[in-house]
Amino acid sequence: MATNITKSDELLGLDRDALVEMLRWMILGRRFEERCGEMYQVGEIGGFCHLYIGQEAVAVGALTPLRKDDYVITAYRDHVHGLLCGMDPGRIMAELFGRVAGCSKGKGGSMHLFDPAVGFMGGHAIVGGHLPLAVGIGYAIRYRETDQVCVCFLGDSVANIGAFNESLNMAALFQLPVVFVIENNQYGMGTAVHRAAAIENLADRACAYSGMQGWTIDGMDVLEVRGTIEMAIDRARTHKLPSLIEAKTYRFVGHSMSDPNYGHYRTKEEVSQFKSHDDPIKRFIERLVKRQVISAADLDSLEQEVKKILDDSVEFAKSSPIPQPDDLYSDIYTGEFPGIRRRDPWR
Amino acid sequence: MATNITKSDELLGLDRDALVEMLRWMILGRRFEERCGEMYQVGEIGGFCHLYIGQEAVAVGALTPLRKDDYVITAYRDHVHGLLCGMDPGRIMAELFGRVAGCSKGKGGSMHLFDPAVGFMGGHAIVGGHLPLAVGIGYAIRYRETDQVCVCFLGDSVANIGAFNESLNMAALFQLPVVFVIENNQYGMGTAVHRAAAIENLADRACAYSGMQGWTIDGMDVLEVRGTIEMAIDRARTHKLPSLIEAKTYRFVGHSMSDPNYGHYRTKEEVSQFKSHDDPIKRFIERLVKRQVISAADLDSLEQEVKKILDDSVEFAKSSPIPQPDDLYSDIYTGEFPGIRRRDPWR
Amino acid sequence: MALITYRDALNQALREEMRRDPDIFLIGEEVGAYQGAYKVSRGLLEEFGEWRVRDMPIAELGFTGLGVGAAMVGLRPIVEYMTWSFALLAIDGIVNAAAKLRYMSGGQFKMPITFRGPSGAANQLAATHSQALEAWYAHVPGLKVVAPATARDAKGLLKSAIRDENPVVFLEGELLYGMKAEVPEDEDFTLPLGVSDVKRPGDDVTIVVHSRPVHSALRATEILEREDGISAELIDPRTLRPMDIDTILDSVRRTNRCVIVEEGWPFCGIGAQIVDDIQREAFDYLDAPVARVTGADAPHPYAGNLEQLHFPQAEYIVKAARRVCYRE
Amino acid sequence: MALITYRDALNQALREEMRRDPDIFLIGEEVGAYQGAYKVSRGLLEEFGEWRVRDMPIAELGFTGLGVGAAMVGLRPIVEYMTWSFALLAIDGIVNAAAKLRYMSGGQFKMPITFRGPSGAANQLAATHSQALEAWYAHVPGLKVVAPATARDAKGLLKSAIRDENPVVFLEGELLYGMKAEVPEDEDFTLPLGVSDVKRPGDDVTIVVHSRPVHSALRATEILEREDGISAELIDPRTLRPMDIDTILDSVRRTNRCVIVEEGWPFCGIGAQIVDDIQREAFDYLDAPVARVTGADAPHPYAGNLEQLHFPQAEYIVKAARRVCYRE
Ligand SMILES: Cc1ncc(C[n+]2csc(CCOP(=O)(O)OP(=O)(O)O)c2C)c(N)n1
Ligand SMILES: Cc1ncc(C[n+]2csc(CCOP(=O)(O)OP(=O)(O)O)c2C)c(N)n1
Ligand SMILES: [Mg+2]
Ligand SMILES: [Mg+2]
Repeated sequence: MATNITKSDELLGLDRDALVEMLRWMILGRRFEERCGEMYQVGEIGGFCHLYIGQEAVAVGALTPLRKDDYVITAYRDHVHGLLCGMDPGRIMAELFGRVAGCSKGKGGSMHLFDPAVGFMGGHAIVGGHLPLAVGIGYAIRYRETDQVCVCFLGDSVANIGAFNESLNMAALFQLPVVFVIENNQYGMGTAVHRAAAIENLADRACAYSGMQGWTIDGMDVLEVRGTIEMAIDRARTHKLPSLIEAKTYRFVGHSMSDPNYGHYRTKEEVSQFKSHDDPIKRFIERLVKRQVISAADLDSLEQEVKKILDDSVEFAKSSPIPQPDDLYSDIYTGEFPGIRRRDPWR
Repeated sequence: MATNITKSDELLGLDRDALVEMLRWMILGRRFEERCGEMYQVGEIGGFCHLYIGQEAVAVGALTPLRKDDYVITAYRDHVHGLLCGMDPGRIMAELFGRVAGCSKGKGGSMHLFDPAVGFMGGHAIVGGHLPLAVGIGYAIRYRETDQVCVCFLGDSVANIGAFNESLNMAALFQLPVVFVIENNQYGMGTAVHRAAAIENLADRACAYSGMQGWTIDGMDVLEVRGTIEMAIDRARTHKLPSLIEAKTYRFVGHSMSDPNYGHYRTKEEVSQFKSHDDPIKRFIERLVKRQVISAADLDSLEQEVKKILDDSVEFAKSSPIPQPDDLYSDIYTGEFPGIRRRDPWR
Repeated sequence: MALITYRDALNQALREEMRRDPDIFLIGEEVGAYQGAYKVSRGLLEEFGEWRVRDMPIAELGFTGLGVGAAMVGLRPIVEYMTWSFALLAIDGIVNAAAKLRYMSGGQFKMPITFRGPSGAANQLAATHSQALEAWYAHVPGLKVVAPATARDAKGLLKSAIRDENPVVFLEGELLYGMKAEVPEDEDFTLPLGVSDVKRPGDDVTIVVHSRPVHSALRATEILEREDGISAELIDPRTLRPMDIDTILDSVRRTNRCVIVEEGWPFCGIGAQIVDDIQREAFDYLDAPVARVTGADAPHPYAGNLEQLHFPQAEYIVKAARRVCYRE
Repeated sequence: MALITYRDALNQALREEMRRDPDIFLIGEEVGAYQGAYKVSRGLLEEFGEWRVRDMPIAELGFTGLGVGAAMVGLRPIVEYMTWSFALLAIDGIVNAAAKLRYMSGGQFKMPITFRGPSGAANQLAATHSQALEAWYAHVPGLKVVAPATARDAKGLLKSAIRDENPVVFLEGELLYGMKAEVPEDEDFTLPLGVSDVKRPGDDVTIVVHSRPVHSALRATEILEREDGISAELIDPRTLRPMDIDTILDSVRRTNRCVIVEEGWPFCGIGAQIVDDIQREAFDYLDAPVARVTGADAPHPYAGNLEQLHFPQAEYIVKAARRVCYRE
């Protein structure tokens, strides 16, 4: 069922603005994550922090063609997806810093970003846990008879978990406008895909659900991602049919900040091989330069622009206070919850 | 991936004894369940009781070719599978009666029969819950480097549950000698298969696991079942490869004793259609008579033999006492559990 | 008022609320075409159509998440479990998603979802099908937990649960479905969550009990009255989280004696928490240790006689009440 | 004796037991090639090979069942959860299968399986990754529940858990992995399940505490000694089910005052049950209500300052001890 789409060399017919916009997002994503890494090292960010470096083509290719009223949901490696939905970089950074100005007032942290106002439905830290939620969002879309779609990102490891089968079956059965995008970065934490999944291409698992179309594509080619997702979005929006796209990509950094870049499960050589020959940003820039869409100067100003955004976001985060002690007990319930502190005279 | 095997008209090369033995099991299965139904009506059996009437060809075809040291595991519709493994009919009946002479001392009941001494690993009442256990049994077989196999029966609804994906993936990944047999009786309780599963043939879901072979077969033809399972067993025993067989069958009675035979989800006509044209026992008898393997007199004596077994089993069950009050607290733990009744001075 | 069953009371609550608010929908196994495994949703598919009353595949984790996802975008799902024992497969969706999304998002989400279905034992369904796990759900911040014992409470509380903006775990009783009570027909009839109900006033001992054992406890109060002249006050908290502990404390401060009854297992049960609350806030009023009568500390056996023994029978409640009144 | 970390103590226990008995095997996510997410299984794949140390796909329900199935046919699996929060997906396998198969089969199965991994909060992992659900597991007949606080206890109890013929829920602490203690190197060193450990003797108040908060409580006892002259006895039950309540009762009968501490949520927590046991069996010995110090009744926040507030800090334990000693 899974088919490779032909590599487009026609830049998908996108105009310069659209292409530069995509590049800008990729650079913003990369630099944002690098900055997060630095902030983690200096102790401003805590907990688990999973960076997206190397995978930018997937989120950028998949999310730039979305409409403002569409929904996006993903796992814990979620900063860049949040940005692409339109979340404010400063509020994400403040969240990672654990400050009240964070999108979730510092209560969720890196793995649990949310901003329903821009359609970003999280940020979910239980592997596979958000797939059923995506199905629910798809159900709500059909319930309300709108033509929105829901794009649901998942890691390669998710193809082996129970929720995958339950969710894809329901999406196909109820004909829900959900596009599942597997970001196959070749490892689930330290486990190579073939050591966890008894199948060659994960998108082939679409075969188990009639009406579900599968695609395995080069996730380092932002235009291939975009071209594929546009077809999938059309299937969803127009025909209410779900899709399963597997974008083959690679993470250039450790699984999370506490995992070394290489070691037990992959070699230094493998990582540098990918970095030098398959960097999605380099590849896209080369293509745009070759086609004379952008110049070195353009690149420079993009980097400047992005740097400013990041500086501002760090500034914003730092200037925000940490939560008040009382916030421990707020936002648990909507409305009153009598006696919530009754058993707690000590704090 | 799923392929129909050609209907064998050669009786699989089985000799008369083997064929009569199969028929005997089918009749025993049918009559045992009918007797259970009667005993339920008169109040000797309680709880949920799921009868196997109509599906006999599946268990008989699948289990007669097994070796004594192989393992069998199934869901709650389990009486006939237990019998076929060699469980004593009297001890099953006593279990259903809730008596101490029952296989589980009256503690498990209809849905939770067990007899590991004959390789019958239950009797599991949570839909899909036993699939991972089957994988564990398969794992243990490979761990010990024996050439046993594990046959795991499941209902059609199970193809849509999470444990299905996790279990089939692990069985394929670790190359475990497990044969999964879907008993597709066309309904999961009151839900027609196509209303729950987004796929035409459930065995086609084998496509999602490399190394897994799928077959969709006529589960009303005991020899087709047996022929298929023999191939699957060979794959498992010799090549350590799992299989997924979907046997299309039909239950002639309600989902459980509390569900009417027809009504909300299927018509009276549909049920009688199956009963008159696709009864697996009738079909097998006709074939054996046509091939002159058995005569009417043989049939009669088989029925007599079976009746005697059932009368004895009911007799045995009735003669067994109900459990002692102290049994409430026995068999929870192996060994001592200090203070188990400390918080219970009332009973 | 009309004398109707607990089942029909629930059906009325569902129907009235679904008529009132088009964002409410019901999902679960066999809720539609089959009219509900226990017929609680009878007639609803016919009235509301398949998008609002939808049969689910057997995929508890999946359809729980379906509900949670729909609630995240503003719908008001009701998720039926054929029994709460099957919700063990979905508990990640209830506890890690529904109960926490509001908190983790700093209040960006409401979670107006009701999880409901029969809990506890029925008749001889044995260990996998009989659990009464209210103590688990009541343990979890972010959830509300409701367990009505009568048709009236069932209707009034289910309507409030559906209207609540928080995830509510609503525990019904299979053996209660057929029990009748007078139930207001008024569509505006609701009962507030978090308010205990004094089901029988009394002076000598306080019996706290929820869900099915309320009925055994009522029988026990009669025996105590008749045989021992003990006047027992019976309090049904009805909502286990948040629990209206004040009504219980007020009673214990009067009676000075207390027996707590529940169907679930004893260790870390609901009663343990009530004991803790009582001794913390009414220590000086207690004339005897609080006694607890619970389900046996054992899995549920199939055999009918053993299963009866597992339940908190009226007889045990009587014994416990006599003990705390020093009347043995 | 050697001064080693909790992590290495667990590693020793696993290695020694796996050497002793070829039926023991370890499964879980990243237990093999990666050497364990928290390096508890370091070196085991190399020593025992892939059938005995097997990396699992991320499929908690599936590999829990794999363990249970293997135990049904006589092997002795050890199932590692990367954290216990992920075991919510597997809880049906633990509660409905492992805990009940012996009972439902009338004693035909033994279930020698150990479920282990880090439980409770680490550093700022937020709500989905920080739960301390021991009260849930301790609620369930059929399970044993163990929660060691020190490297010595970790080694001795894990060896006993592995040797036990019953399913054991073994709760480690991610923030404990790096803590050191003197641990016997003797391969025969085990500690029995179900025996409390008096971690510090005292006369004025009994503090009952398990798992990570043992260390905050030890600090609290020092403050109480120094600042208030209060001599606190610290009892660590170590095994929560079955719980050695007698050691606790003996102490309370001497001190007449008690504070119970746990990391988990308060409602229906472990402490609630201990309160119930104490008031039931030592009612007349209590000079003050038992006080409980627990994790906050809230999901776990990410922000570092809020997360610290969520824990049962030494300071709160001091306050509670002063309260029960009427020294405020
Ligand atoms: C149910 C569950 N099990 C285990 C974990 C721990 N864990 C977090 S991420 C991860 C690996 C996931 O890999 P993949 O899905 O490929 O996503 P990637 O990290 O590569 O983006 C694991 C095991 C978890 N969060 N949830
Ligand atoms: C996890 C779970 N959900 C729901 C149930 C209730 N239930 C018992 S049998 C059944 C239908 C199963 O159908 P199928 O798998 O096709 O098996 P069949 O009964 O047809 O043999 C349902 C919904 C259950 N036992 N376990
Ligand atoms: Mg990955
Ligand atoms: Mg079926």
